[in-house]
Amino acid sequence: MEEIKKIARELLAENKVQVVLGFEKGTANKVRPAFFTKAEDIDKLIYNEACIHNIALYLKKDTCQHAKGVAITATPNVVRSILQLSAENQITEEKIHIIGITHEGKCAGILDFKAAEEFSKTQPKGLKPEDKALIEKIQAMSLEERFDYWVEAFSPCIKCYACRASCPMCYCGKCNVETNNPQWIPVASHKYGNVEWHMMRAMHLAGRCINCGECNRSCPVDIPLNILSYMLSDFVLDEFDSEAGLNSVFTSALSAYTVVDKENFIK
Amino acid sequence: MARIGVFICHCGENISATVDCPKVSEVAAKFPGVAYSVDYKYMCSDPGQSLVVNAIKEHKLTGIVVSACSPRMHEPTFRRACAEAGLNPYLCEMANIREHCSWVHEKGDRTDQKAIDVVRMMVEKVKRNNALMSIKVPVTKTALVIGGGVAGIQAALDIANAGHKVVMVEREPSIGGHMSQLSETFPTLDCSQCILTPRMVEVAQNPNITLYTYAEVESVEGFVGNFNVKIRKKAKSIDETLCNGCGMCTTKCPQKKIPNEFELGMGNRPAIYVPFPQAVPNVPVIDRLNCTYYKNGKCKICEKFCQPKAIRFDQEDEIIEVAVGAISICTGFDVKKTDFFPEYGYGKHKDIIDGLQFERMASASGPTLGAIRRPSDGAEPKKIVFVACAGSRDPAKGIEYCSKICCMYTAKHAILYKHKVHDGTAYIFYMDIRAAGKNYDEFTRRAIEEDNAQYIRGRVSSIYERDGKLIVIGTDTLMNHETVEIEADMVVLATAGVANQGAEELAQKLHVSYDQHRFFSEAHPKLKPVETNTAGIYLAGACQSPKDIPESVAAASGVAGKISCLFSSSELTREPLIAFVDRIAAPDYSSCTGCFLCQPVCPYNAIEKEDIKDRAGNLIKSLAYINPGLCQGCGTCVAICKSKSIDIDGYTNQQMYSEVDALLNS
Amino acid sequence: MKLGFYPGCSLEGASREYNESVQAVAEKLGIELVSIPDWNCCGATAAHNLDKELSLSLPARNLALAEEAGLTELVVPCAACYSRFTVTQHELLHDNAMHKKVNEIIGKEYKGTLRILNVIQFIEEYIIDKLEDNMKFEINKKVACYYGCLLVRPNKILNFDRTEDPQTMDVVMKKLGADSIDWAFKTECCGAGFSVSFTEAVGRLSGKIIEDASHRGAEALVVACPMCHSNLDMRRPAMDKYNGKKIDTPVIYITQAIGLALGIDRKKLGLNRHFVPVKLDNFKPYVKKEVVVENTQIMEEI
Amino acid sequence: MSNPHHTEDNSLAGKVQKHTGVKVSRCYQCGKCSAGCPVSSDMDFPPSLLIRKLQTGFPKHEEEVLRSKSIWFCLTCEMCIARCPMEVDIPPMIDYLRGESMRLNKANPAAKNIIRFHKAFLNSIQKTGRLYEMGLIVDYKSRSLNMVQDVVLAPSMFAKGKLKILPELIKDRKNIKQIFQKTLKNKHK
Repeated sequence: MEEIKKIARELLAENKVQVVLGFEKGTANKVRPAFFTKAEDIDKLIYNEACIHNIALYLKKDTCQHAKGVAITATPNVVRSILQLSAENQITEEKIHIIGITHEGKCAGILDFKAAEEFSKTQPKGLKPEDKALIEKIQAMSLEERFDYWVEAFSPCIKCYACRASCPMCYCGKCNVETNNPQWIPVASHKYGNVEWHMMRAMHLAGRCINCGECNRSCPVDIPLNILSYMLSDFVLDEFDSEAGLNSVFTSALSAYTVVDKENFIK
Repeated sequence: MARIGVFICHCGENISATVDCPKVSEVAAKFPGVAYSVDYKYMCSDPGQSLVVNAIKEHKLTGIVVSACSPRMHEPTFRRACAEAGLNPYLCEMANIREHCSWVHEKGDRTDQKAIDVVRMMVEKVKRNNALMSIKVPVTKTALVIGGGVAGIQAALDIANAGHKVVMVEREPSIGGHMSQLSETFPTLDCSQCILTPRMVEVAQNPNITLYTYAEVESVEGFVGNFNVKIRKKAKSIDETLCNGCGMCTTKCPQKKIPNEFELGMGNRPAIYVPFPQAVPNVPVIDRLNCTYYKNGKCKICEKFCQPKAIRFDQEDEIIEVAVGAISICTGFDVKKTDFFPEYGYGKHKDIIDGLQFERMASASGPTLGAIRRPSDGAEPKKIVFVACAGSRDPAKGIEYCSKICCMYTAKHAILYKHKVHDGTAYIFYMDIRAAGKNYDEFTRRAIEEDNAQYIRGRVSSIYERDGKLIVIGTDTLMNHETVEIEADMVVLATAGVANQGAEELAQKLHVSYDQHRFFSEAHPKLKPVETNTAGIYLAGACQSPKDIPESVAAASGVAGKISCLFSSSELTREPLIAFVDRIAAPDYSSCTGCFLCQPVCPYNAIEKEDIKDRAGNLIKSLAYINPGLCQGCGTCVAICKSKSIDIDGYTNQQMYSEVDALLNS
Repeated sequence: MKLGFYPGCSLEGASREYNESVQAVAEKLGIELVSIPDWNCCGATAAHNLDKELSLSLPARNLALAEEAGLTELVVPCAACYSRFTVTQHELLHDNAMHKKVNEIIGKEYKGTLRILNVIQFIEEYIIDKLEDNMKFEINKKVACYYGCLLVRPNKILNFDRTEDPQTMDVVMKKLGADSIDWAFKTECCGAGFSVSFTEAVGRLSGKIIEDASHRGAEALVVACPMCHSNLDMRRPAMDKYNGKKIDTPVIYITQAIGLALGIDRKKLGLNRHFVPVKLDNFKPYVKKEVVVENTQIMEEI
Repeated sequence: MSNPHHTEDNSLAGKVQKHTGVKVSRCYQCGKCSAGCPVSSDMDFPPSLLIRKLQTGFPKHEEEVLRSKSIWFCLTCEMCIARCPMEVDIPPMIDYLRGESMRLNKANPAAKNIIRFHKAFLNSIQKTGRLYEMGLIVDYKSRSLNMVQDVVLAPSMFAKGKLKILPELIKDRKNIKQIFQKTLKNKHK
């Protein structure tokens, strides 16, 4: 912890960054994301097991967008998000100083993108046992059953868009769902309108989601959205041998062609 | 407020026999926004067009729907009519009630309803059409010809003789291609070299042609009329401007035992070499992989003997950039080697050769000076077996197509063999004799009747060697499918013609499509046989599919005609139905997020980066920008864009959506 | 080291020397072969000639028994049994309905977890690396390796080596110091199951094989299939009749060749059981050295 | 896959396709199978000709196929399919034709020895679970009434320890019997 603070303090002191993105103590023993702009404030910077939120989200917010340099305390999920954002031209290496934190909570020092790629590949990606069980359950279903399952699963959605708001990959300035000429997705939250919204979101995340699970955590009605994107990532990995969040340069499975891509559906 | 005109065409009885046109017109008149609706017997006729023009003027129409045939034929006709009436031509839409209704359905209410629905959709669409201006792009009147075989030579000469500049790129040290390797040509038996060499020299001497041999296309950017091409000119280790082609270096080179590619390994060449005596240009190259100097740092004997002092050991590859307006791909083909055949010994028997090797052997300039000799011991083969369809029409080996040229060249080989070995017997195992072509069947009859070629209908199952003979085991399906065993001295496999090495990479560089066998694909198998799907890039010769010489030459002249047409004016007019990225007011400027996921999906490399900067020059945002000269309006970028920031003029999301809406809410 | 083992009927009867040599070599190199308990005949040619389900059920029973016994790898030296086993495994794993049906027929649950090895795969994986340290002699003879049909075909299922010109046995023989010749009949059929019912055909087919090998100077034929062996060894009179001459080139199993190189007693290898006497002797004592195997290059290129 | 636009094909070729997946129409009669077949000279119709007869679908030709020697002389050496350019899988097709030929009582007389041998072989397995070579030979000889052939071999085989006098019996013979009951016996009564 002290090491993280030391790095953050130095970066601010040397004016290499104008803001350090991390966590501070919140109310009622909770933690909350915090922006530190002064070296002396760094004392408040904390990192503990509760700091699971994917703060890569804020890299695209105003505070960070306007800073010349940003440091971020980055768990493996955050690192993967950063790499994917870089691959999609949303952030540049010069600006971001990654203070790596391993899955065990140890400081991994400052990671440049190359080191971050290595870090991202070597850090384990764990699924919770209950998630695994749910995936197995869904995989055992027929296609029709699966569709019905998801229609049912989406039905409690109230279209609060918290999933979108918490997702670092949902950075579009104007979301599709807000386009009203033509109106692609109905605004009201009803059974199939919900399906349309979540399907669209899942398709937009296919091959891009790094599976941080933030969507599920933020969902007030507990829709297992993380499972949906996880299964999609898995499918993309199988079909295209491509995984999001491992490369800082463009590797998107669904919009890039390589000679080894399966073409049996064309030929 | 929209004022749409609807014009229902009877197409004689083509439509009206099935669709109740007056009824459709009546219903359409009541669609919201329709100001005028009429039906007429032949809308495309002169009076029909006048009807349209007058209606536009009289009813002050803001858009029209012509409900008639497929837009392919008559959309331009009605657009012209619009323009004549002073309406932007892109405010005209066609509703296809012929191919989509009358030709495919029976007369009845449901068919009428479908016609009405189709018209309704187009009315809704045209209400949202925008006036568009056609796009003009300049044309660079230089053509790039990739490949210097007979197709490339023909294309280059035809284009150059039409007065345009040509840049020709050839991978080998000399132009000439496979045709320069051939002995005689079917069906006339005239000498291949004799007819080709003068054409090769013409290429070298034509002032309009710039020739780069030992060179390859490195990259291609740009679009029709405006390509930027980088050419890698590999180091020949020779100063071409100084070399006088005396050939002293090649005779003095101590390395003499390198298998000669031109002779397909049946002869040797030195490390500094000209591929064949008639090579154009007659400038040697140093094969650095085999040259003693490059291997051991010692030798330089060629340099010692070179009088004009043209040897340059330190020469490096050179990248040449050229601007061209059109590209012709003439990269030719290759043949499968004998090691492709497990049942014929994986190529381990020296006396089993492929057709191209036989050509070299039969050629007067070849390794045997035209004598037919067994590669193993130099003896004259008295019994020779030709195996047609070796690898072709063989799905199990992955080649299901017919290589087309083998029937003819095998008949030619049998004739040539008989002309050289009078007491020999030639057996030909074949499946079908495919000799469709002028004087082709007569030629194969000549092989059979005059030169006594023994045609056996059946395939060869295996060949093995025993006591210096090749035992060929085949069958005769015309004789009760009996097994035929021939003790042959030599076997020639008419191996399949396949796409040239590197064809796939080249196709990817040029963004043209290719088939599963890596042959380049034409834009339309019948009506656009020499065009690719990419405007300004054309195809000629066997890079498209196996072709013989006359076909290759014809295709090349076709390409030259196409390119000359393209070069006939200094500007190209293109339809403005292309994609664009939306632009909105500050501070967002566009809903584009600059993720550039659209960039790799664009088959035409049309998507560029556009930086939006503030007055101080600081970058605010990077956006996608679609180059209107390159975009072909395919819409792939529209589909991939998550924020729906890309749209296509003439087919906007709004237009498409309203069409669907009109259909669902009818 | 323990491996599952399916001897098959021939190896218990007419081709017992094959079994003996496999066992002798395995024992010498410390490999324990555990037979499938209560195994039955694989059905061979007869079953699949007359009934498909029977031809799948008989091998499936053995495979199920092997799985029950907790075996994971199964060595099947007989090429015919190996072929039946592999084809059965392939068919059942690719045809769910048939898989269910066969399970029902045999009254056992066959899962398809076994790895089935033929004798050459067994040699490649478990023996070849141990040769250098254990070889006593070099088989300094000219030999012709004969693969027959069942080791190499159907290639789509078996995926063995180069279909038309296999090399694996040649590589093993070269390792043993032999000069394995290039010849024409490596994968031609010997007449297989017609040994008894249509002996003339066997005489002709096997006759051609032995003639080509001896014509090219082979001092022995090396085989890995009991059917090939019994045809080539026992049907010599019919072959000689076809060839119009007597050929006494012996036919040995590849495991016998290995056994000879390892210095195992000839009797233990069953060499005395052959009809055509195996006179191969005067082997050169083996001195450990770098063995240059030219054919491996071909193998790598594939 | 059968073409949904076609009605069910009741020809022998159609049945072959239905039961084995082998589509005889793929064969373009190059004859490579016949050339490579080790027993084509023993056959009345070499493999490619056999297929040709199935292709025509004429009753006369189908009859010839079912009564042919060819289907019984096939050694299942798989050479044909190994070299077939069109990947027409002949061996399973022939297996099926044999079954049909037996079922319809059309097996060629020249094949009687081969069929007897197969039957004797399976008989031996059915009884003991394994092949009892001595029993097989005796059984086969008595079926074929060809007592002389191979009598020469038997004593020397015996001397070399290659023939066992007593059969080896597996324990679970009931299981084997059950397998035979559910397959072969079920169909060829």
